[in-house]
Amino acid sequence: MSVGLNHFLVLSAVLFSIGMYGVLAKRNVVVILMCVEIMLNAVIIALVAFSRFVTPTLLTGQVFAIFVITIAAAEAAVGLALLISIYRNRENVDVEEIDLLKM
Amino acid sequence: MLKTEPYVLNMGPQHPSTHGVFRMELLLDGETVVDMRPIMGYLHRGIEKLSEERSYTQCIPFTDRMDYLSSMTGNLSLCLAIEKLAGIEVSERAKYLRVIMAELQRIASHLFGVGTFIDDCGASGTPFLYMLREREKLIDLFEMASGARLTYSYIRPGGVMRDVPDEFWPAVRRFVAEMPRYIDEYEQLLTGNEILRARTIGVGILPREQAINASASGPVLRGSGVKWDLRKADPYCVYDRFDFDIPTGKQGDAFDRYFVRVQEMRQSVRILEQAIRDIPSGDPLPKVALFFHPPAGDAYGRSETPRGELGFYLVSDGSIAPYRFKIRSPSFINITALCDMVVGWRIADAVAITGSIDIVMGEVDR
Amino acid sequence: MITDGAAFAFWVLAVGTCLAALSVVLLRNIFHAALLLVLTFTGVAGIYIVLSADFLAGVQLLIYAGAISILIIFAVMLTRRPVMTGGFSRFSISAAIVAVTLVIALIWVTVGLTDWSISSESPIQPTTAPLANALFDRTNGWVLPFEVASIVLLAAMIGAIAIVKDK
Amino acid sequence: MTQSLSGEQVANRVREVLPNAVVKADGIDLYLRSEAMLDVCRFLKEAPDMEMDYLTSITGVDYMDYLEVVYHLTSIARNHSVVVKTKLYDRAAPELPSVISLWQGAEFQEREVYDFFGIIFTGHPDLRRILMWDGYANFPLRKDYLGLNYGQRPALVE
Amino acid sequence: MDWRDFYIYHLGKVNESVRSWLSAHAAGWTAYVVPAILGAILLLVFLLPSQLMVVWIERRLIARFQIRRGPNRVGPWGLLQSIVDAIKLLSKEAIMPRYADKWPYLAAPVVGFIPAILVYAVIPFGPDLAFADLNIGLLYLVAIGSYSVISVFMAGWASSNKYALISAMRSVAVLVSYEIPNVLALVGVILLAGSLSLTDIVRAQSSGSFTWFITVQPLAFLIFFITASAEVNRTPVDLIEAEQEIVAGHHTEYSGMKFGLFYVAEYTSILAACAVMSTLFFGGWHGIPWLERYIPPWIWFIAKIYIFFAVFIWTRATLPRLRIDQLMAFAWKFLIPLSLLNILVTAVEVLLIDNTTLAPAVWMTLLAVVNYALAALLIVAWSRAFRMPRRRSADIPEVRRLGALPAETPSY
Repeated sequence: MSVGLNHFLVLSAVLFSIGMYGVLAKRNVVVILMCVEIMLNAVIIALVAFSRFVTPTLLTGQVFAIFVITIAAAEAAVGLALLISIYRNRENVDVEEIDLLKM
Repeated sequence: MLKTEPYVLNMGPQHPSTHGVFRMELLLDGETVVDMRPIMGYLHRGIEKLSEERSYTQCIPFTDRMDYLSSMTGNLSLCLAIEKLAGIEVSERAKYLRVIMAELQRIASHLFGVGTFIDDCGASGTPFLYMLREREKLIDLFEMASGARLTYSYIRPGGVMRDVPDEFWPAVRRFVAEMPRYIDEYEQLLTGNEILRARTIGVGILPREQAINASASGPVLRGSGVKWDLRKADPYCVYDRFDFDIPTGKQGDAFDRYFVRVQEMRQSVRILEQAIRDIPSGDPLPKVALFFHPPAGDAYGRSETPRGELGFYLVSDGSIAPYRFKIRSPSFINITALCDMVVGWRIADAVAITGSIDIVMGEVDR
Repeated sequence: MITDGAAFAFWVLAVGTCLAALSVVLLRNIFHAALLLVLTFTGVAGIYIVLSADFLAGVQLLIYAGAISILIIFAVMLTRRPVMTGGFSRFSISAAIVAVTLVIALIWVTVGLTDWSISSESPIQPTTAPLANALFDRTNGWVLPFEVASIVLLAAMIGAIAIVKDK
Repeated sequence: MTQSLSGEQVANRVREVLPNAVVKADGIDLYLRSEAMLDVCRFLKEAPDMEMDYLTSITGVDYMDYLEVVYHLTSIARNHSVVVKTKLYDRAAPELPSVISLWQGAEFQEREVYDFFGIIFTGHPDLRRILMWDGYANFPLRKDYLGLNYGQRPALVE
Repeated sequence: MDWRDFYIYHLGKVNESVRSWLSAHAAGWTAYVVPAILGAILLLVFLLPSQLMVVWIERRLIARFQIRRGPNRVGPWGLLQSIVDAIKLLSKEAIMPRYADKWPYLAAPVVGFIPAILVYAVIPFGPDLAFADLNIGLLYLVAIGSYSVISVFMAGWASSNKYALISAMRSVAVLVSYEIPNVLALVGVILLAGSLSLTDIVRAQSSGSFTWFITVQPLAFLIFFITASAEVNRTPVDLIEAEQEIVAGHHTEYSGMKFGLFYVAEYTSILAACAVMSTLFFGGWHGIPWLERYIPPWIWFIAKIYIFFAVFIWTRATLPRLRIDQLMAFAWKFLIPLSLLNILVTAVEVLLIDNTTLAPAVWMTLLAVVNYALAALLIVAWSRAFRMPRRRSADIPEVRRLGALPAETPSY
């Protein structure tokens, strides 16, 4: 069975939804951050798949993927810093309990 | 930084670097030691109680097994106490032999102490084994004199067990001639080593006032800059006839304690040179019977062992056995201030500082 | 399009990655979740290789598996005691419905509705030098965005330190 | 050479400040009342002609009729020493003020004396067993340890 | 198939011949599978005996340093000692702590071992003797290397032992810090070689204009050596398993072959680090010119690996260990600035080379002199400015003494 663009798009959609479900359903901020990373990965898979199948000689998708990875790294750093700061102030990282605007 | 939760780490009784069965309960905040509690007694054999059932001479083997790295000085301390209690005179040659043995033992013990200290700083055995090379020669010398390699029981009340054999003298002369070169070698390897300096300078400071207040003795006290050595302050045997210096440290950190030990080895070589040169002929054997009855009363005899002031407080009721046999052991008292030295440092420093105090658990637990 | 061996690799990697990602979401022990996240990232790197994006696969391993997951494991460790159980919130049922709807919609739109113009050209391989040329080309490169991205990264690092630093 | 101060010599100095502290003094030892122990030690440590800054050792002795605690004090600054003793007659609950506020070195030594003789040093912050294990019921260096007669000998005659 | 290719000197050509023969005479897939298996066998022929040899060499050599004899009873010169040890490890009881986190605990040795082996995939033992000559070879090396942190972390966390946990925390902190100067030190080499492929890098070191990169990248080599020792746990910086402090670190609770796997993985990655160093800085499979004709390239390469291994043993035998905060300060305040400066200088040099008309030999000499002088100057200047932290850590709020510990002492 040959594998084409559609296979990768389905994989990307499934991974994205798994991440989405985690973001919506989990209570722990650390797990939510992990799920966001899964969603970003799903997006990059789609980008690279388009690059591979639609514009194989241009590499634009891969260039974009590099930017996405950069932003993902920045997001992880800032997100985890926020998380630790919240944990320091409230000793808790449960989203249902840190939804207050005041610390 | 982060709101961290301190946790208890049990270092010991079985741990690669606690020098025997010593246990440190460390309260840690991350890697920083917040509190420390030394726990000992795992090697407690009740020597003080056992000695009450034995004659004075029979007590001497106990001192071998207390500080098993410096049996000679342990023997010497007890014999000084017994001689003080019973008023026994010692011949000149025996006094010189005692000095020679004590100084050889000091070198052997410091070699071992410095070696294990460097090992605790993370050097994987090389300096340690270099030092064991020289200690081996010393042990051979002791074997010539006493027949044993670790538990000598050589020094007896009133003299020594027997005179040293003739082949002892060339061997000890050769050792004394060679030793300064070996000490230079250690210093080359260690004293200037940037990693060792970074690990030990300023680490585990025991200030001068606290060192005195906490009854520290030996290189720990002298490392803190106190010029107090019983060989000078309260000379026994014939130490007042020799010319030697008391090395002291500057600020009382782990490096100073290391450095004092190295310098003491040099001074011991100096003493040995003079003692070997001056030793009179004569009979070093004890003039007292194996069992004797000291008059009722008490006496405190002490000497400067490699670890500090080892004292024996003996109470006699006139019988052949001591009524009370108290050991003032330097290792035990030196760790009084260990907690203050360790708190605020990291785990690695706690190990290095404990190593720099150079405790022997046989003596701590007795 | 894609050779037999690569197709086989795709199926193994795709199933493995999805299972690992599902476990990340469903497991309650977040330390295990973090470890499986590393597996997910590694699987995605494999997918990139199937897509003949080898430089990107290396970057994926280095950045995601090597750096981001370590950061996350570090966060797990630092906040460990109260959070070892990663429970579900009260929206978990509705979240499941949203997720299932989303996956159906996405597949329907991307696979069912859209007709992608698949190019028949074979992809560039190796990609390292062409990627560099594409990024830093003088006329139609991405030098400015690249510099902006590095500034964003720097700002994020400084910001992270500023947030965590003790006041 | 460390000069051993005679008991009388020190007793005279102590009597100037604390008249009731001294029980007895001879050429070597100085016997003190147990309650006055801390005050005398403070005097010995702080008096400019004494300066006993170094606590060499604390020893417990069981003389059957009473328990005795012996303090060997040394002055590193002046290089002299003195032996201070005190007797405790209450074998059930012997009490003595702790000198840990003067010398940190007393910490382990007092714990050791407590461990072996059951002498309670009031004011010691952490008076626990040190060489014997926690929860051990006996005081092993007492002469009536475990109630055995083995090795027991008549007390010394004063 | 030309049978002259099977001459030992051109071992690398074996695979190529087999592949071409198979693609001509057999089914298409065999041309991929058979050379792969052949390559794997060759790799194992190097790795498995090396494992045993390396342990033996380390023990014998460190015994020499320590004026001992080392293992000398089992077999001639104690050569069979490692085999006996391996049998002993295999027959040991497999103990698992009761409160261990089971799956991470069991998986950790495997997770540690696989990347250690995977690194060898890209290392060229000779011309055409790389298992897979990836064009992203260096990136792959660095990426695979970061998996060892995960293994250490899994082991440390899962064995529910405080020493192991401290080791896990240290491993994350140390390896993440040392990864940065490690990668930055490689950049200089990449700039000079103009490629990420290890084979290309080795070829660049023989192409006339450049000799071995150690001549122009002394600073990068020093930094790489230090960081590599940190990553593979060698003594001055082996805080992850500092035995004097935290017993055995992450593998305190491992016994039998699970411990053996950690041990093997450690030595495999040490050898890998040696191989990378000789590839990047010491000309890979190239040998001394006038001897190169007689000795096959892969022997040169393996010899270089063992020489570097001996250097690792040498440092282990000589130096005490740094403290964790000193180690981190060393990485962040010393190694990273220096490696950044090295990249700057190298980049400028590469630009100048591209626009020069001078003879390559002249340029090379010039560069070597400039770089060595610069390296010496930078190291001296930086070590003057930078002092190892020696003070008590200031951030403890108050000395909580006597009573901060729980009152009752549990008796064991």
